[in-house]
Amino acid sequence: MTLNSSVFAANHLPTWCPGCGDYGIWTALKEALVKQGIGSDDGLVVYGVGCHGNMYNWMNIYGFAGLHGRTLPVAQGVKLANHKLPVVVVSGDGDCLGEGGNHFLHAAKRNPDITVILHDNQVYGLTTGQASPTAKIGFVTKSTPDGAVDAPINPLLLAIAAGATYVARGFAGDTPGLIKLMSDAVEHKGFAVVDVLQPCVTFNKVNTYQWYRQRVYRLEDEKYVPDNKMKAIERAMEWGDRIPIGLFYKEIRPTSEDHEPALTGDPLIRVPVASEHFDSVLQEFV
Amino acid sequence: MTLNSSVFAANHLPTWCPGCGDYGIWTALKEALVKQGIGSDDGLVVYGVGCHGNMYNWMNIYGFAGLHGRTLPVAQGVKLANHKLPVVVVSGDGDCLGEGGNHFLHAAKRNPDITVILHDNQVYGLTTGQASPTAKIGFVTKSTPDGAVDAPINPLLLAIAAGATYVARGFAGDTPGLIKLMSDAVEHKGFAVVDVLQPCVTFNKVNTYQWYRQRVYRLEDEKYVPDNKMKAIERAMEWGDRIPIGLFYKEIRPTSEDHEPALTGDPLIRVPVASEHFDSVLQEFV
Amino acid sequence: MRDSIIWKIGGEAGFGIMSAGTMMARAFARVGYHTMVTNEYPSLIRGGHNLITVRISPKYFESMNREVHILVALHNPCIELHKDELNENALVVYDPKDHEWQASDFPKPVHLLPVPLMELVNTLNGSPVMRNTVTLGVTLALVGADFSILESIIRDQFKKKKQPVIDSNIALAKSGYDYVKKHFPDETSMYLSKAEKKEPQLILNASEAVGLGAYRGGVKFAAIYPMTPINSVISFFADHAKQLKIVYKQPEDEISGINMALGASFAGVRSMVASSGGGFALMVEGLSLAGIMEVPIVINLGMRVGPATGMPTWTEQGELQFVIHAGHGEFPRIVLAPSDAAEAFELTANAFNLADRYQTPVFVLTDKYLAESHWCVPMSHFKKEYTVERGKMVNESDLPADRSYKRYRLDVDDGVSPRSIPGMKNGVFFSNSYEHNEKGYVTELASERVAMANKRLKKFNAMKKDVPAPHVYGDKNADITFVSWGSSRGPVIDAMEMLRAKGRTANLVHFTWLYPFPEDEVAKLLSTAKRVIDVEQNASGQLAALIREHTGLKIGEKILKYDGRPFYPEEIVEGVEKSL
Amino acid sequence: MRDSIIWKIGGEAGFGIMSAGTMMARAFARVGYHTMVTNEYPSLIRGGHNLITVRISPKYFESMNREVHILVALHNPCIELHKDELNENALVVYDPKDHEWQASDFPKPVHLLPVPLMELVNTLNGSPVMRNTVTLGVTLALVGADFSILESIIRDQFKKKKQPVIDSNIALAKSGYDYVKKHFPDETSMYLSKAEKKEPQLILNASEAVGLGAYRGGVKFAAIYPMTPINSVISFFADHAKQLKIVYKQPEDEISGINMALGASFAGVRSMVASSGGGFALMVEGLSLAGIMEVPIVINLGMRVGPATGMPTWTEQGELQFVIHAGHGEFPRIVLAPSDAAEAFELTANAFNLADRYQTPVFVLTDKYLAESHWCVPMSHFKKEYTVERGKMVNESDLPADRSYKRYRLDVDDGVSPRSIPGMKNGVFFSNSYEHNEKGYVTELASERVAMANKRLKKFNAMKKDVPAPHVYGDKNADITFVSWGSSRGPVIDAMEMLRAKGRTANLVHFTWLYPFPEDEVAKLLSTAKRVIDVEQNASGQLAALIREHTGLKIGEKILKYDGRPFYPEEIVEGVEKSL
Ligand SMILES: Cc1ncc(C[n+]2csc(CCOP(=O)(O)OP(=O)(O)O)c2C)c(N)n1
Ligand SMILES: Cc1ncc(C[n+]2csc(CCOP(=O)(O)OP(=O)(O)O)c2C)c(N)n1
Ligand code: SF4
Ligand code: SF4
Ligand SMILES: [Mg+2]
Ligand SMILES: [Mg+2]
Repeated sequence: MTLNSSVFAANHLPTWCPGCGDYGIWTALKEALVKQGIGSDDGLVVYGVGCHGNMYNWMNIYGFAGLHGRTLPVAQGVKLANHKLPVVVVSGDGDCLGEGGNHFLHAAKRNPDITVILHDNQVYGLTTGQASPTAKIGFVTKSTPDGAVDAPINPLLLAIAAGATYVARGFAGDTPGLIKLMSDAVEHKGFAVVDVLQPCVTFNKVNTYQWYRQRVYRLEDEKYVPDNKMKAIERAMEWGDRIPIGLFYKEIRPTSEDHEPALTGDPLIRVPVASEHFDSVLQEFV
Repeated sequence: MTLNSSVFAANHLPTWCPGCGDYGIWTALKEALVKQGIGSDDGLVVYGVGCHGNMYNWMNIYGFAGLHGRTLPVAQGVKLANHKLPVVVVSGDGDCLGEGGNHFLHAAKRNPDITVILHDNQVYGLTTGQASPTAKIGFVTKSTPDGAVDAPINPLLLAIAAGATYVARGFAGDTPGLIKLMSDAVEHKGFAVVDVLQPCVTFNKVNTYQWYRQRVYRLEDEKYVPDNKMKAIERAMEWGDRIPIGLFYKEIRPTSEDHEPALTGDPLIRVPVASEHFDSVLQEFV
Repeated sequence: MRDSIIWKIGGEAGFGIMSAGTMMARAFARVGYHTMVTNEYPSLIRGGHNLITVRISPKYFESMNREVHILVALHNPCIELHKDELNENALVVYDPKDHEWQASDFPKPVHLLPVPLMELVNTLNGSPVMRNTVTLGVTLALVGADFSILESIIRDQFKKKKQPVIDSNIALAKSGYDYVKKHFPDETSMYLSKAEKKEPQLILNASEAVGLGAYRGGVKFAAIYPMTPINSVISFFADHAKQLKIVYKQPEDEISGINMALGASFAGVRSMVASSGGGFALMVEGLSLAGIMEVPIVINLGMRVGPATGMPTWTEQGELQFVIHAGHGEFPRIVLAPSDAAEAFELTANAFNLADRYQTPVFVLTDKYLAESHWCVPMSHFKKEYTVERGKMVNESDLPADRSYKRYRLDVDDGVSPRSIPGMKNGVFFSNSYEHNEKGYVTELASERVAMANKRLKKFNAMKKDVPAPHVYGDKNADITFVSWGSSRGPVIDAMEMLRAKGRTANLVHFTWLYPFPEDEVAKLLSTAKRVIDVEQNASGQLAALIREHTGLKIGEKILKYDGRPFYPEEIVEGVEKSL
Repeated sequence: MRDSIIWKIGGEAGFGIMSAGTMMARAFARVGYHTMVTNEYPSLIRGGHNLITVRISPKYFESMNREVHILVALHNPCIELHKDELNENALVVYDPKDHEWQASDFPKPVHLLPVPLMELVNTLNGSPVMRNTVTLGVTLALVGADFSILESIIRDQFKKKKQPVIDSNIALAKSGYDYVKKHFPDETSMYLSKAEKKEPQLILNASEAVGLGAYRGGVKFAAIYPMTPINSVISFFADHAKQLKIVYKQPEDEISGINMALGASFAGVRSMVASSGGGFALMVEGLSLAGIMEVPIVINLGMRVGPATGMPTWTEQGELQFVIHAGHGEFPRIVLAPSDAAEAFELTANAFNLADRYQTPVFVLTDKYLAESHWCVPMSHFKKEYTVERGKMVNESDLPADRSYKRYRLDVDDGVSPRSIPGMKNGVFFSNSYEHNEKGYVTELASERVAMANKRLKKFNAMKKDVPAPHVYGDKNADITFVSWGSSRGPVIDAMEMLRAKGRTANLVHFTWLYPFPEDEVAKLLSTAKRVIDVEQNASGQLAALIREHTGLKIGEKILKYDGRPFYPEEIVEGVEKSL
């Protein structure tokens, strides 16, 4: 039986606003999982709390919808307990870079074999529209009625600076492109970040599909090769009339799990509880 | 009466290990404050929890020794309440980049007029020697008996990526250099980070004074001009036989306080409680 | 003519029904009615079913009840979900284009009032969201009110918009009004009795009341990370920051929030945070910091259904014991819980005085029901006298030139030592999370530790004089004594009325000051009560546990609700009868 | 010949006195003595005064007491600080190069034993830190023990070092031993009675015991951010990770720590966290998450003096009420508090079974006194039978192929539904921080919410059968009944012995299982007691409050200590006498 994305169908229908960029991301994620041969029983998605995270209600695959901002620690804990299980994180710009910013840094540093899909809509959607850490200067929201004033966080730059080994940007209006990036991210052994430009039709009237369509260009179209950190940083800083999408940076280095001496064989969940060393450990204290 | 650093003398004597790099940092900080005309009653130092933070016991100036990892939120709160008060943060690599990593990111993003002195010794000193976020790969500590495995955090790169507007590195063995960097940092209007290479003679037997002395070079000696982000990033990534110290990057942009409409005049602590707008606000709800 | 009308309007999120509810309440409040608005919505942005309930009466009341007189359905699920709740002969307003409802679809007789909402909107070139405006006009006609009261509200509501927007909204409302007058001229069954004009009334939710109370209390700094149900506190501050010279900061997380607020307070201004249970959980370490540093701070915690993310848009009173015991180590705190928006204003303003007086954290516990319902509060309530009392703040000029000032001096009866603030000449001290001596320097000497801990704990005693006895509503000698706290008051009071109608007497011992606990007064009040019933919106009876801890008295009967919906008075009456 | 010797060695940090203490304890334990080691040190890395106390006795004892028989001073402050505590005729060992102490410097008569420690070290080309080894030899001679017992310990202690290191240490120790034999041949006043050889004894602190208990309990994952006093748990895991196939992760902060541990547990392995109060404060939101998701987790909280950073290297029992009420919303949990390292081992292993049985968080509360003192525990204690019981875990093969498996099925009497783990065929579910239905999907329906909340709360009832009555030590009909919990047991038991010597009878109702609270048993036990005295290491009497909350009984007399030092039994005796 060949896998197809209908295995992920659940009872609930999406409650996102009509036109929300999350639909495109959701579709792409399902296709990317299928491409990687991951069905309902074969992988785990860890969801943040936000509009993005509501996805778990219409996604039939093992799921963990935990606390706002804490996807990455959960995902790392799972991965260390069962390093054979594919783990994808669905997070938002508020979830991952606001409440969860520290975990983002430190996950990148450790390089666990996890893929993060970052729904980047510049707002806190679920709490009805405050500025998120990626909100650009001047952006008017409920919490910034006179426009945002802080320098926005650049998720790609941050990911590269902190040590992520697969760093890409997609656009929710470009499902085929997203499928490719996500599928490659899942395939990549290491910490993969896919920042997705996600129009929020309700609370972000600036960065619309239209707005993005006029600006995005594909890195691959410019023969860009994603193997150089400095070049990647340079492209990551490009934002304005032209906004690059595609793969910015990729590197192979041992994952967090590779480093663990206890994980050389079976995943921990299959390692039986043993007491063979108990006597020798007790002896240390005599 | 001219100010001199003896005004900071307190009853307690330092309890740092003999030879600890914190002595040099402490000396330099006092001199830098004097250079900036800041005496005991004129400024505030916010301390993290760690060996570095113990400094508050031998430092006679307004002090706030709060929770582990939370210096920057405190400093920002103070600064918004009283934007005329000079505020310096004394923090550690564990305090500022481990427990407090998220605040570091977001402070840099906001650009409050605060100077952070980051005691970078690669260990958690006060808890007797576990790896800190800046610990280099292979570094043996209590928590990494087989050597650290994660990519170290690069405080300079992170500061630049997140938006800090004054980014420098000093060496605890070079007090004059440190004084200059710290004094300039305090003078700088914006978020200034001074990462200080700090030998920990007790728990870091690798990165000794000797080790650093053989490697550090001054950026200014190479006619480096700290006005370009990409160049700064390139230098920030240099670590090995040659380690640059000095000012990597400087930029002027409005501070967090500049942006606040309530802070155009007197600091908030001097703005009397007024109820002149009370009636009109009540009227909005009728 | 009716003395109370309950009107419900339901549709998808984004249909503008929230503002319809408050406009309705405001329109009637302006002409002397007492009103209240509650909302129910899932934790989704769009889709799902949103419901607004408005109660209007010429007489004062405290809560909603189970009656439904008029149901306005902007989509079919509204009727499907609520048809069983309708009063006999309730009016049902719907667009016949959505569905042709039949009397037989309803369990009880109802008056079906098909109104071509979409058609009326289209005729006037309005957009579909403007159907809510049409239904306001419809409703005004159905309750026999004058159209003019709606017109003035529309003008005010849209005053920042252009004139054509205002005109078109008025025209839409009028078309609904006229449609009823024309097609259902005899539909007078829900006409409201006339109300007497009263002083101006504010229509506001308890989060806005917290914002207003904070402003009254002289707040200068607030750091609040978004979270239901306190987002209106954020909007209040963000929208008024410039005008009121307040700094509102959106922190990166709640940990940063409380530490920023403590920094600002330490520096000398009144400051606060707000969150719900999950966000407050992240502030617990900071709470303990405020305790040892003796930094005043006001914490507004808006409770919602837990644990964890729980049901974020539904109400509960689940965090009483949590806030009383939150934080490592032992230190004083005060816990207040308003019963409605009026008290939310008053207690928040007072909280700032208490926080400064005792240099310690003060909680204002609200919940989703309080924080997102709109309450009707007379203007004069906000004009009551209030004085900002900063407690023991030193004057810079009084600081001894020999630099002998000690921030944490021990020889203070109430445990509160005079504070300097950074930047004051000769006022240097160390605000220290480590145990410290009078100057703030670290100490680990047994004697100094005990002395400083005792100084802090002395505040508990000092506070005793401020702790009010719980409020007793109703006849002291009643057969039934309810105990409740915070937002449960309204339904209990209305239930007492219903019980009286059934010939039973009841009173209520109600707590808005929960901690330190007024143990002596409570022991006295309850030990003579005949039948005590605890009424709380949680599963374990946390107030009852607190009462037992402090008085030894065990309350056997409890009426507990934890499905996320506020109590109906009828449920309390049933509870009383069931447990007989 | 003496039945108990208390030996103290003091100096600056970095003088190696910690290891001197454990070597001493181990040496004597190997030949049948009962031993105990406590430490006192400031929260500083160097400087300040560190003190190690070792008690050695051929008989079993439970705590230190106020006697000091031998004081070894590696610097002058040691004598200045402790000379008032010395027994009459205590031995004082010091280096005459540091100071020429005179008998008149001491309040009571003492035997001054100047030993040229530095000179002995220099003679053998040792380094100054090796003075501690010399003092071990000195002490052996002073208590009349055989040098060989020290020699074997030195060999084991340095076994990872090179032979010359071992030899030189032995030579140093021997030089101290010989010096005493030669210069003070008549100093036999502190000779210890002989002990009978017993089974092997482990010398370990309670954090190491937690680590061992966790290993026994099958732990596979631990995420622990460094914090006093649980750093030995980290070292235990870091040092044994490879050998024992455990993953220990140092998280970036405690929030990450608990979320990692919950992820690992959800994925299917036993997992734990450890911290002190401040770090645990940051885990409170995660605790609530574990509650609603029903994910098992073991939390070791090592209490220290609060609030905030407090006195991080000193002891307190200040977090009992905090852990019972921590977390927003209401959910079941279990709170255990071992009295010594032996119980720390046992309760930690049990905690994992309980966490799995009830799919809920289980606390193991230790404190600085437990976690950093070294206890002497017989080997057989660790060999008691223990079976890993994972509770209701489904077998992959039992999962229905029609995919009808429901992770949170409601029809379970004990509230515990069978768990699948991610990756199992046909076991899909959603671990949801939102309120959810049987499958784990979100729900906001009143009925589903109440059903799921009730299911979780049912566990409280189910747990009742596991809750042991508090342990009663001593005669049931005694005149005095102490109540205590956790680490206060030792001093109370030793105090009971002292009271007996004074003709008073006392018993102890001691709690190691604190929550859910064994209310019926306690009510029964205490209601017949003649005079009840609460003994706790905190300022408010938290156990007494808990007892009153659950039984209504008020304990009037309290002996509370909160200066950071563990109780001396004498203080309890004094407390009993004072409050007469
Ligand atoms: C600890 C905590 N703080 C705050 C919240 C409230 N909250 C829920 S979603 C959200 C923001 C979501 O923003 P983002 O991650 O960008 O997701 P989006 O809705 O935009 O997809 C917040 C602040 C929470 N659930 N928990
Ligand atoms: C919430 C919390 N977690 C842990 C600790 C324990 N702790 C105290 S200092 C410290 C690390 C200090 O490391 P660093 O900031 O690098 O300072 P250093 O000692 O190296 O100067 C830790 C983990 C604490 N005090 N609070
Ligand atoms: S609010 Fe924005 S992000 Fe949320 S569902 Fe609607 S469009 Fe999407
Ligand atoms: S442990 Fe290291 S950082 Fe701490 S005082 Fe000693 S040398 Fe300095
Ligand atoms: Mg977002
Ligand atoms: Mg450090």
